[in-house]
Amino acid sequence: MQQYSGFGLLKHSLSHHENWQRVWRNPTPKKKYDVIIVGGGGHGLATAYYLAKQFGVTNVAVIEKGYLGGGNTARNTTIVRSNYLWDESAHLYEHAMKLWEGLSQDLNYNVMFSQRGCLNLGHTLQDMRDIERRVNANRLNGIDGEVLDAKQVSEIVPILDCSDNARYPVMGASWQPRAGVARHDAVAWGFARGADMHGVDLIQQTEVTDFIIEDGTVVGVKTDRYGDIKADRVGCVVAGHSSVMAAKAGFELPLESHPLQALVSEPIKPILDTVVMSNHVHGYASQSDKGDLVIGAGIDSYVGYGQRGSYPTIEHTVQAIVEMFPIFSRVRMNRQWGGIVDTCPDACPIISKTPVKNLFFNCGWGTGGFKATPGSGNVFAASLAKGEMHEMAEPFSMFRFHNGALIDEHGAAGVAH
Amino acid sequence: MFYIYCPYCGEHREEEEFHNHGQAHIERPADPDSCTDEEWGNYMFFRKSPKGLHHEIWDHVAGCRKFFNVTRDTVTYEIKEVYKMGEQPKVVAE
Amino acid sequence: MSQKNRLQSGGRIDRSKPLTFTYNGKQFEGFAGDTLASALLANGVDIIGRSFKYSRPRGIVAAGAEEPNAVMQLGATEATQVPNVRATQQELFSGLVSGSTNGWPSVDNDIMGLLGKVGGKMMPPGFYYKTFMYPATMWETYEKVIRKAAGLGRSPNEYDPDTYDKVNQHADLVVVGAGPAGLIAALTAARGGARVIIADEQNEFGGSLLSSKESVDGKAAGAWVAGVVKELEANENVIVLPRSTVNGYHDHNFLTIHQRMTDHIADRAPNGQVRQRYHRVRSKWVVLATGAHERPLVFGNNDVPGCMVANAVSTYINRYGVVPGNELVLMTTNDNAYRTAIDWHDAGRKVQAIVDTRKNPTGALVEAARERGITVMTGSAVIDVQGSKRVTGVSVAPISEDGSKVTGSVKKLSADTVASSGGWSPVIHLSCHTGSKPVWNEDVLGFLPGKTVQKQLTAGAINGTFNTAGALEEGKKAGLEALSKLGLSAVEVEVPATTEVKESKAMALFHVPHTKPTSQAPKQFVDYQNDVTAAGIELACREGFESIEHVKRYTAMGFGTDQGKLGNINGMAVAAKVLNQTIPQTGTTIFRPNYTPITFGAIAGRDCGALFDPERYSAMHKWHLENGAKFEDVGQWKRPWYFPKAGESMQEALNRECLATRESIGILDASTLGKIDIQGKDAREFLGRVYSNAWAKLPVGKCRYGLMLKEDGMVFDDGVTSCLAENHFLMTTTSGGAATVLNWLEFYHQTEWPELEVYFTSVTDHWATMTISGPNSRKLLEELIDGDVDVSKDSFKFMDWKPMSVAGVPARVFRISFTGELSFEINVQANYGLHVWEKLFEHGAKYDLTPYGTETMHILRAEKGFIIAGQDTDGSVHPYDLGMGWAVSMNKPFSFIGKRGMQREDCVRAERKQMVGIKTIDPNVVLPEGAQAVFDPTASIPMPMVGHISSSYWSACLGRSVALGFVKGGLDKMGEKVYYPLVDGRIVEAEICSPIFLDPKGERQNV
Amino acid sequence: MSDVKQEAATVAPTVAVMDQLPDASIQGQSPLFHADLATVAKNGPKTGGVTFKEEALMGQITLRLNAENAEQLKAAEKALGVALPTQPLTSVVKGEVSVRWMSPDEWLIVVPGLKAFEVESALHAELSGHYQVVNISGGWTIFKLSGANVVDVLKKSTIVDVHPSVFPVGKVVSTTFAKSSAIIRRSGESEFELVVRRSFSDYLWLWIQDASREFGLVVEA
Ligand SMILES: Cc1cc2nc3c(=O)[nH]c(=O)nc-3n(C[C@H](O)[C@H](O)[C@H](O)COP(=O)(O)OP(=O)(O)OC[C@H]3O[C@@H](n4cnc5c(N)ncnc54)[C@H](O)[C@@H]3O)c2cc1C
Ligand SMILES: NC(=O)c1ccc[n+]([C@@H]2O[C@H](COP(=O)([O-])OP(=O)(O)OC[C@H]3O[C@@H](n4cnc5c(N)ncnc54)[C@H](O)[C@@H]3O)[C@@H](O)[C@H]2O)c1
Ligand SMILES: Cc1cc2nc3c(=O)[nH]c(=O)nc-3n(C[C@H](O)[C@H](O)[C@H](O)COP(=O)(O)O)c2cc1C
Ligand SMILES: [Zn+2]
Repeated sequence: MQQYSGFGLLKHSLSHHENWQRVWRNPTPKKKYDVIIVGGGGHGLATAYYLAKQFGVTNVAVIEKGYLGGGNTARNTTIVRSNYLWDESAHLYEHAMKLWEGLSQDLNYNVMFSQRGCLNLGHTLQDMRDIERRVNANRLNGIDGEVLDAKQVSEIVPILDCSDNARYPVMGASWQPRAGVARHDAVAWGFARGADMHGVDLIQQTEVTDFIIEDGTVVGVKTDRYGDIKADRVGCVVAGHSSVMAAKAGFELPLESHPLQALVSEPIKPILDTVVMSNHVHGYASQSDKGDLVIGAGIDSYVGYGQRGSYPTIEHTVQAIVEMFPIFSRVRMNRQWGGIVDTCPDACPIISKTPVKNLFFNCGWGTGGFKATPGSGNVFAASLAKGEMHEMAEPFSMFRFHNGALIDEHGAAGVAH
Repeated sequence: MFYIYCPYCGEHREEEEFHNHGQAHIERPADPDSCTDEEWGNYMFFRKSPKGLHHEIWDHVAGCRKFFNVTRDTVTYEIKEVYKMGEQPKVVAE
Repeated sequence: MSQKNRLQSGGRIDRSKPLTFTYNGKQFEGFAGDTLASALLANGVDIIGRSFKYSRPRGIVAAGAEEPNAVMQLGATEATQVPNVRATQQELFSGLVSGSTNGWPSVDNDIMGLLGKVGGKMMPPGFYYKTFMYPATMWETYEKVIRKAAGLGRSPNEYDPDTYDKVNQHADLVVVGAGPAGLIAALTAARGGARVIIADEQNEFGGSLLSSKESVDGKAAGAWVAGVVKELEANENVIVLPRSTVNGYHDHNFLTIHQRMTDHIADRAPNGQVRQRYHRVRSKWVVLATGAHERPLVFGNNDVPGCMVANAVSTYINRYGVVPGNELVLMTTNDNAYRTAIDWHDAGRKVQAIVDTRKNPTGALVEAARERGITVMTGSAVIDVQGSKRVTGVSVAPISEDGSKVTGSVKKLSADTVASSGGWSPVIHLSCHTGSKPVWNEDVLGFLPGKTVQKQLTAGAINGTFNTAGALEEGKKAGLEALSKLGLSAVEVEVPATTEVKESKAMALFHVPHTKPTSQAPKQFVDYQNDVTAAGIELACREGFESIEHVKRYTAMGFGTDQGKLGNINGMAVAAKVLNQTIPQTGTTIFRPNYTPITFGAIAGRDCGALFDPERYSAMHKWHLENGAKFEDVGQWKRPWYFPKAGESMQEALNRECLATRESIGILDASTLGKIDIQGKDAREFLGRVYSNAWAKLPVGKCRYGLMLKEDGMVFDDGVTSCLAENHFLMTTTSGGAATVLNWLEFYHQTEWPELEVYFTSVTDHWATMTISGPNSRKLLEELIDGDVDVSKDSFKFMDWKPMSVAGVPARVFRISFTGELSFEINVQANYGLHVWEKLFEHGAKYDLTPYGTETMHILRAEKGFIIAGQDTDGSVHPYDLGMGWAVSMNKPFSFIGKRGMQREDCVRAERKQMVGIKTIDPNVVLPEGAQAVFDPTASIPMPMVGHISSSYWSACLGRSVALGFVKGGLDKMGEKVYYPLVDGRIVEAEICSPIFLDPKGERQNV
Repeated sequence: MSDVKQEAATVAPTVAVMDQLPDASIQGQSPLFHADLATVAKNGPKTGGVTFKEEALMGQITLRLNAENAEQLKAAEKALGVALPTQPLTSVVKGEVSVRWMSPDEWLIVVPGLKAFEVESALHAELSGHYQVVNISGGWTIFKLSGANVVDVLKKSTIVDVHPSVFPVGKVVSTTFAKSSAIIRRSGESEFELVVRRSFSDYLWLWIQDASREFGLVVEA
């Protein structure tokens, strides 16, 4: 197996980089797998990776209708943090955070996880109450966090307008030093490469068009390119397409798929070295290692599968950014795009059994699932391996929308991220 | 950005004047008290989110403040028809 | 010599208007009509920057929006810095200050360049994913170094002194691009009476005609253009927008246009003027006449300054009177580019050779070149160039007919300029923005606009129609079609005559072969800005990044500020070749807005600073300002938070305000409360459905508090609703919830219960509301009432309302209390609010009438255990959780909103978190709001949490802290201990108690 | 001063109506009084592309009824002296009374400030069945914008098309205006009337000043 290292790079440069091995194979699918993962986004690939590596289930296929990591994984603003309010979600996101912290080494692939810290700004008294509540909860859950006042915020990000002249002056912030960003594509590729190395078949450009269900039990999937492929268990990890897939399996989910947009500035010299988010003014930004400001917009109000949203959403975001960072007024916006996010009424994911036996769904991450990628994959893999939900996934059952045990994270989820 | 025909104002207006209220034709159960948790949960939370034709409610909030239904393609974003509350769609998925 | 490359005559520049500017600190001269790029070329400036990754010297390659290299820093002052301005699009003005964005210590002598040379080999695409992982602790250090290299230009670090504007436009037709196709389309539509907007990103209309020597209508093309523009400008139904980029095409024919108003005059807008204007356009129809971009060819060292796109060279000669070199070699796959050699020759400089990749070109232009004695080498290609800071020579070799390999020996020619043309790529960007997929056309050798659901027409070079006559013909057709779609009648428009040139067939060649394999050949750049080479793309494909989107993401091709306008198609061709598939099979990456980058400030418009969000004021706002109020943002409202007196701390002010209210009388401006006038015979029934409590029997003259729940049973708003008359109610809502609640009522009425006869009208702004509270409030009120109204304890009871005249103004007065004191809420028509308010102070002075704000209001209500929706509720608590079961009427006939929801399994379980009072054992400790409760503070982390503090204050009246909070099963745990471990390490011990800290029997308000 | 409506001697009052105005000795303060327009008008420029005037302290009444109910329409006409416009987005003006279509079952009536109660009472006197009359005079104010550049300012502020071909004199729309809302009526070729909410009026005034700066703003008091 080809290991990556600086030395390897040197060696390959001597042979004009002609001898690099493929990062993953391009296999023709087998007739049957132990587990089929539908959806080759970060979560699906992470699930496959942990299934094979940690749980020893290697007869696994990931079926992706487009290119690996081309869904929301390709288009998110890459913010990683674990400062969620309720125990259930805090534990899940912190589980992911711990995995992030060793991920590049584990995968032998540099996902450029950059723990540059994240500020969630407060602009009203209620914001500050919520921040205080969340940070207190985080600390008792073993998650790093601090409550900062406006002066401390301004020391961390001097270019932020922390003056009283602002329409909504910054009153303070929560600060999670271990939070940060990662290179989204590399995360998908690193997990894909890792999964492939452990024998997982990655089937790209192949759409799962239906489930094969016998007596209420899923026994495989239909595909547009390779026909039927059998499986003992199927994990559906298709983010924005979850409702579409659920409909094929004959049930509804408490989800709606909405456009979520983002945009980048032209690359500029490093000027913003933390993640800054504001629920109230409603914008957030970080600067990528390439220099572009990566800016997340709000979610559009309607169901949309176009991977694009409405223009006013972009406008409001840009207003917020200029309001927060007046010096960016003359910087220019390069590109905007959209993803399709599956939003859940309580802003928490669904990691769950379904009305169909052996069919599991991992979805509903909405505007904020990138940060959970390794954790989500890890607990989902554990669940698929056993056929029983991992204890961390247990509270995220889709059936909580029947019994009422919701985990409302709107406050912590706040602006889309 | 959508340009939506308001059936009450009788002209097209910009999306910014409207509010999306999600899936249309969800009726509140006539007798909630006899619903099971599952039925009630389905009513409150479980939704169609089709890729293709979708019937949804919009509200002309900044205009006449009336709610109405829209049939829209969720991929191309084309609006196929608008119709008033209480009416049924003419354009429906196969 | 200054302007050594400037021709004595010709071009569209004004030689009588010299302009001085600086580049990298050196002063130069150009002319009005120049771009920064043409002026730099005129002055013989070769190197305008260093490349991003390898730090190679780079020069100007193109003349328009597609330029990848000439990305400059602009601005004479710190506040007016603009990063990444494309020199080819920046008009020259006197005093312009420019600099290159990369290069240290200077672009000419760059140390990173050396590193690039050495390290370049170690930096194939994606190299950073393969290294810097070990040891894990070093990553942060590595990352710092990586980040240092980031970015092109820099952000200013001072605030923008300029203003920006936004305009909403509506049109029958937007024409994008004012080349021949666009101009005649606009002219046709305009003559037919359509409302037309025509926009072009360039300073002048005319498109490619501006740089061509063609004649149109028997005159110089420019003269024809001027005539058309004149007619368009004179038509009041036409908006003519030069310097205006249509940067995005959105759904339902919505477009955004970025107009630069003053960037060609100075880097700061002249006083009173707007720097840039943003047009948000809704158009019934759109004609895209955006032309085409010429593709350079990909060959060895094709990034050395002096390598340019053929048509750009012609543009510099014909439009700007600049010949950007002395000795030209032209490499082309088509006839059209022969014009460049001809232009160069006619400008009096040497054409070393035309290197035509085709075996047997025969068109008229080929002949014209030969007639001029220009050497034409056929079946050959420039496989690489020599030189580092400027081309010094080229290697030419014969190639196979399919362009796949070099077939003969290499010959060297001397040259300082290499112009290349690999054909033209239609500018289909806008057409793709709304999700339309482009289609490859084998004749055009380019992608054309695909099927779209937008009301879109296309004309000219965007369709692969690469001649003026054709462009004009299509433009007219589009104009006529638009008229017909718009229901307007057709008009006569004559298509002007043009000179036609017969061209022979072009060759499909993108990546020029080399004698060495691509991986070993000199670097062949595909995307200049991101230093993406053909070898890099091949490597990506070999490694398994086979989707063109993977190629893009792995190599960064097309990620730059030019979005790959020049390089993408070539990159796709390279990928197609390695993957052994066709270009259409390979496909394009997705085109997204913006067409070119857009200033953030322009997108924000005037919605910044004071206008970022409305500030809403009550009728008494002026008084609050004059009386030193500190304000709190509540929704968009500015509400008085507290009223400090000179020298007072916030806590001191609050103590004073609280004591004054409890001891004598305080006054609150409560105007911001939402108010809804409800009328109709079914109003009661409706209230009964949307509130959790009963309304059927509320008598006229009475008020009642209600909780509003969502279907899930969770509290979302609350307020007092009064029965004004049998069918008439006044509902109040929280200040922040007013609009939501009104919408909620309308939603249920219109969609669920249209049969109920009830109307709702917002009267929030209509009534000014002031609450006087405290033992002396009745006395004050009585003094101000005109006439004979009895407000005594027995005739004006708690939760009564009465009409009366206060300070001469008709009022509705409500005896409701949020403080637990004797209180009167006085409502008057808002235009008289300030009058009554001031009168209250006039008369209240003797009682030390004290204004208080939201903070004191919060303290006073917390002492009484009253909730604030939104502070003590968070969408996850139902009335029973709040200990407010008294506000739920479970046996109303209609299953009210929230009833079923709160009976779900999880909502009726024991041990839910319930709201209680929290008394710290040390009365002096005020718990922070948001403190988390635990039963066992010695438990290890993660420590089981059992609730949190939602409200907490110092109570001056009680001389101790008071708090409201949630505790698991709290209602059954009165008197038990609970602990609050705080971030500062303290653990605060407290006792669970009733939330009513003061006057539990409610005697104070019943006086 | 307080006067609860008696539909008939035997029927209990169903809605509460009251004359909300004090006597003339008490001066009301319109929503824009913070801006002290009188001084601004005195000291400001006398010519410019845009002219601004607050029509302060007008009487405003919301009327809701069923437009398909001919009897109600007739009753309203009788009370107002002019028929309700039932065509969407239209308005009528007659003498001191003007009526704007707001919604299929809603109209905004503007009358001189002192007339509000009179009209309100007349409506109650004439109407029967299911309807709503609400005096909202304190909640709104009216901006008059006119001048050669009035359309330019509107185009910066509102997303509706104000071109005369689709927005003729007399048309009225409720729409967004800057980040607030307004009921916009074209009252002349180059004259528009904006009915805006009281609490937003300072913001809107600030906006209008900013948006019309380039054309020159004349304030009339
Ligand atoms: C603009 C934007 C910004 C965001 N910012 C952040 C952020 O800052 N931080 C954060 O934590 N999260 C963020 N998110 C959310 C985050 O991107 C997602 O939650 C996360 O990427 C979901 O990962 P996934 O692997 O589940 O989904 P995806 O990456 O979307 O993968 C799902 C895959 O399933 C495939 N698929 C669908 N249907 C089928 C089928 N029938 N057959 C085969 N394959 C199929 C799709 O092609 C896709 O590749 C953002 C999202 C967006 C859109
Ligand atoms: N012979 C050839 O191979 C060849 C190739 C290409 C073009 N041409 C010539 O080009 C002309 C074609 O005419 P045409 O009108 O189709 O194209 P054009 O190139 O003359 O005009 C297109 C115009 O659109 C503008 N534009 C492009 N995108 C824009 C945007 N997003 N916003 C604002 N403006 C934008 C450009 O600045 C340009 O002025 C003919 O004269 C033809 O001879 C010839
Ligand atoms: C974190 C991040 C940074 C990005 N930076 C850039 C960039 O610098 N330049 C660019 O052109 N696009 C950038 N993009 C956007 C992508 O080009 C692309 O638009 C996005 O991944 C969505 O894919 P699509 O446009 O192909 O649908 C970035 C995307 C993300 C998620
Ligand atoms: Zn309407």
